[in-house]
Amino acid sequence: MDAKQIIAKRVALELKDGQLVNLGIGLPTMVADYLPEGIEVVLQSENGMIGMGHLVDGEHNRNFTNAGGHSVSILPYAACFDSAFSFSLIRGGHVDCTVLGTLEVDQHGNIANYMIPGKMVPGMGGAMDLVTGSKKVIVVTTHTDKNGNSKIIKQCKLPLTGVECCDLIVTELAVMEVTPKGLKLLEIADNTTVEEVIAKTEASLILADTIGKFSTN
Amino acid sequence: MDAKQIIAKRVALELKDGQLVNLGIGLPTMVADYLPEGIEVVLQSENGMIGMGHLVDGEHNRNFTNAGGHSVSILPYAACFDSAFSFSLIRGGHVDCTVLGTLEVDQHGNIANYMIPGKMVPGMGGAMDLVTGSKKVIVVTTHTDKNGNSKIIKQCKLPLTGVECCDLIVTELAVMEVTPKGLKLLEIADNTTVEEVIAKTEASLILADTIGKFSTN
Amino acid sequence: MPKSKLTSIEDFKKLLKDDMTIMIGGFMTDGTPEQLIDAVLESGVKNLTLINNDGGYPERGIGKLISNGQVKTLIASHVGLNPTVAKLMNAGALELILVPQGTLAEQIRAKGAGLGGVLTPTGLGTLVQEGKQVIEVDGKKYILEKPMKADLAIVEATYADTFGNGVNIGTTRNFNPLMALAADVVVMGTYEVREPGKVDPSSVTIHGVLVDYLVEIVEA
Amino acid sequence: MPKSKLTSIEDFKKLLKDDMTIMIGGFMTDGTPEQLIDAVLESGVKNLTLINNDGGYPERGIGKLISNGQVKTLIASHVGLNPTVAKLMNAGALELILVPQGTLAEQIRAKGAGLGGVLTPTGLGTLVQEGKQVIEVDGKKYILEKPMKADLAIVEATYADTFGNGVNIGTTRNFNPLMALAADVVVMGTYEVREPGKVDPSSVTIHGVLVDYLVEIVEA
Repeated sequence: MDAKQIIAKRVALELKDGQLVNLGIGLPTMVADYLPEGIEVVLQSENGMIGMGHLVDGEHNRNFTNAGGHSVSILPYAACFDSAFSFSLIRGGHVDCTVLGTLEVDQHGNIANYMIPGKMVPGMGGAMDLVTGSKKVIVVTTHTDKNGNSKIIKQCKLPLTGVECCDLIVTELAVMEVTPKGLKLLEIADNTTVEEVIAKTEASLILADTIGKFSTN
Repeated sequence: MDAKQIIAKRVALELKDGQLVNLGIGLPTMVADYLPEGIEVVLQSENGMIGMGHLVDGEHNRNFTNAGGHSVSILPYAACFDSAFSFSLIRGGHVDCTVLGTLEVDQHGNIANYMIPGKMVPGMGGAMDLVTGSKKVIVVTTHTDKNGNSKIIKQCKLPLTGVECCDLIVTELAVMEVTPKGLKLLEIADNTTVEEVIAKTEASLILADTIGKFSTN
Repeated sequence: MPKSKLTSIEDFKKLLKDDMTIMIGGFMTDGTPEQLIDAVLESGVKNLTLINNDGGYPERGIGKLISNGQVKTLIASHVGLNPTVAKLMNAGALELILVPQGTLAEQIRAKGAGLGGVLTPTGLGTLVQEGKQVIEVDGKKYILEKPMKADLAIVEATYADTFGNGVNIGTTRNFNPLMALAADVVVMGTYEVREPGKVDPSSVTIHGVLVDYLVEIVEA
Repeated sequence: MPKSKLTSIEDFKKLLKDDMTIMIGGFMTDGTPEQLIDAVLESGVKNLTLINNDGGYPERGIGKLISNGQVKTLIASHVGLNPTVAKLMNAGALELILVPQGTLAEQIRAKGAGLGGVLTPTGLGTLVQEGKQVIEVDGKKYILEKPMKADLAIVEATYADTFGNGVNIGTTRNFNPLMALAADVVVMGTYEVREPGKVDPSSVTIHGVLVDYLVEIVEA
């Protein structure tokens, strides 16, 4: 599997049967494809739907779309609502878990993923509400960028999407929990070593008593 | 006509075609029966309906009721909603006019109609929101109580429902506008005199340049 | 497919405890699931704090629980049609907290929506303002009204699927959708249970994702 | 029976003026009445402030108005799928005000509901907090977000009666019902006009009492 697939598969293990989950655009959406047998989650799409199914190919059906504007199928228990209700669910703590990508994430659980001043300003969309209101916030990212620099840093430099809001960081190399004392390394991929993970991580890592391994295939 | 009918008929003249109107329980509800030919208003019921029709006799239909819990008919353009939306309409200034009864009303436009400490505490229901948010607040009352005491007083003594919120007071004897300078007598009933109205009014009255007459039959 | 939330009235009773704060949907009992009120009555739990638009009638809706002495505190906007409330209040046997109807709706919604409160002009200069922060925004004053929550919400849908997606016909909607957002546990009574797929997704008024238990009831 | 609100596209254009603030429903153009956007385009009005969830696409939805240079300020939560926004911003030809999506919804709703503002935890400690009051309630901090209003709202319903009671199917609802509450004048585009009585009162998502003009449109 490639890095994205490894991450999606590992994140899928965090989700529990029946949970209400919001998956961001891109890699997070892939998580739904790796849910273990017997685990079904309820997907929320912040544009106004619960019970979202899969992307629909072919002709655009404007009546049922995801937050990226693509047509999706709906499940039998689906229900739709307006944006105020959608974010009542999100801000009000009714979403059990959100998975989102990021530009930066640091050892305090800060996330920055909505703008690079002077370069790129896509906007926060629903992300600021999601990281504020979801019971569990999982950030997914490759462990390093194209130039080999760590994506898991000591302190975010870009404008923040959320302050100390991230609970868990999952990369293709490691699973790290944000704790009051710092970033705790819980698991590493089965094709790496603790030493390699530490070397590729700018943030300080606290080692869990037992560090587990997760599958890369 | 009796006092209530006289009042209801006069209030009906204040309503304009197409307005969204909320009529309180009791006398205010009667206003709908006296709308002049060609004038149709849209009735809101704060329990969650627009396009309310008339009271329905016979078997209770719990699906369509008014704020008093009685079954009502619905008009073809009716629509229903929850209490948060209902009061968004009310507080948000979407209701053109509300007509409500009162225990006390004074020359400053203060209204007290939801409790008598130690005696009676029915509660404000939607009245506090209605007097705050409606574009026009019309208070209806008999001019005097059973003992002949004026109901139009200088200063409310009971706990207030709303502060300086009343725009117009209609009794079986007079139509009075609340102005920044005080209570202005605009019209009197065709069976009374300005002197009688002044004598029966505790509040100070400013006389309009021309005082009109309204019908009592 | 998520598991069916269909539950028996007997199992619903097991959720009830003394001293609970319970939100109950309905407006003058229309939209109140009468059979679930009966179950609370039978359970005998006491010292309850009830949140409802009104006080119902002495023999109908939440009024039955008040008449039966199970209620310590009632939070409502209007109790004029239930003389038992006044009687118990005057006897010191019931605490009544009056809240303007629109404010009650916003406070419940605020809890459900994760807001710290809302600023409303309603009640300025009245007893309602007492003990509350007044905040000025652009030269206008508003009362800061805080979120209102409950341990349990008892709501009604005219019909619903087994996931808990409910539809309220007409004026039975009132506080039901708001209360479903604001309580730790939500129980919905409904007159018709349908399979998922048999409720129009665009017409749902109470969302299944908020509902923990569904009870099939009959009209009283 | 209240008068029909049915209006022609030409009459709709007469409502448009330079410098207007316009709320436009839709989410990535789903739920945006494309034909009414075209009418704004044809009218040539300029210096507009637009409020929308996003920036649409360069050739679809409100993006067309941005591409055509008619927009001075855009208030939105996300513009990542319209590169023209970034281009115009960097050239100093467009002001962009980013608002978290849930906050945008609440601000519009707050205006429509007559609230002086809402307290939200969203955006605390970020750029979003800048210049705003922070209010503490029971030991927790919240940003006071003020109501947001507009001169005109352009909304969409899948079908509607001539009184303006509209129903949104599926995810076309999004900001449409909220914007209809918050603008001085509300114009609704719909794909199917029905007689009153032919829309289920319990399924209405945009309420006719808020709608000033109804325009029959076709899918783009």
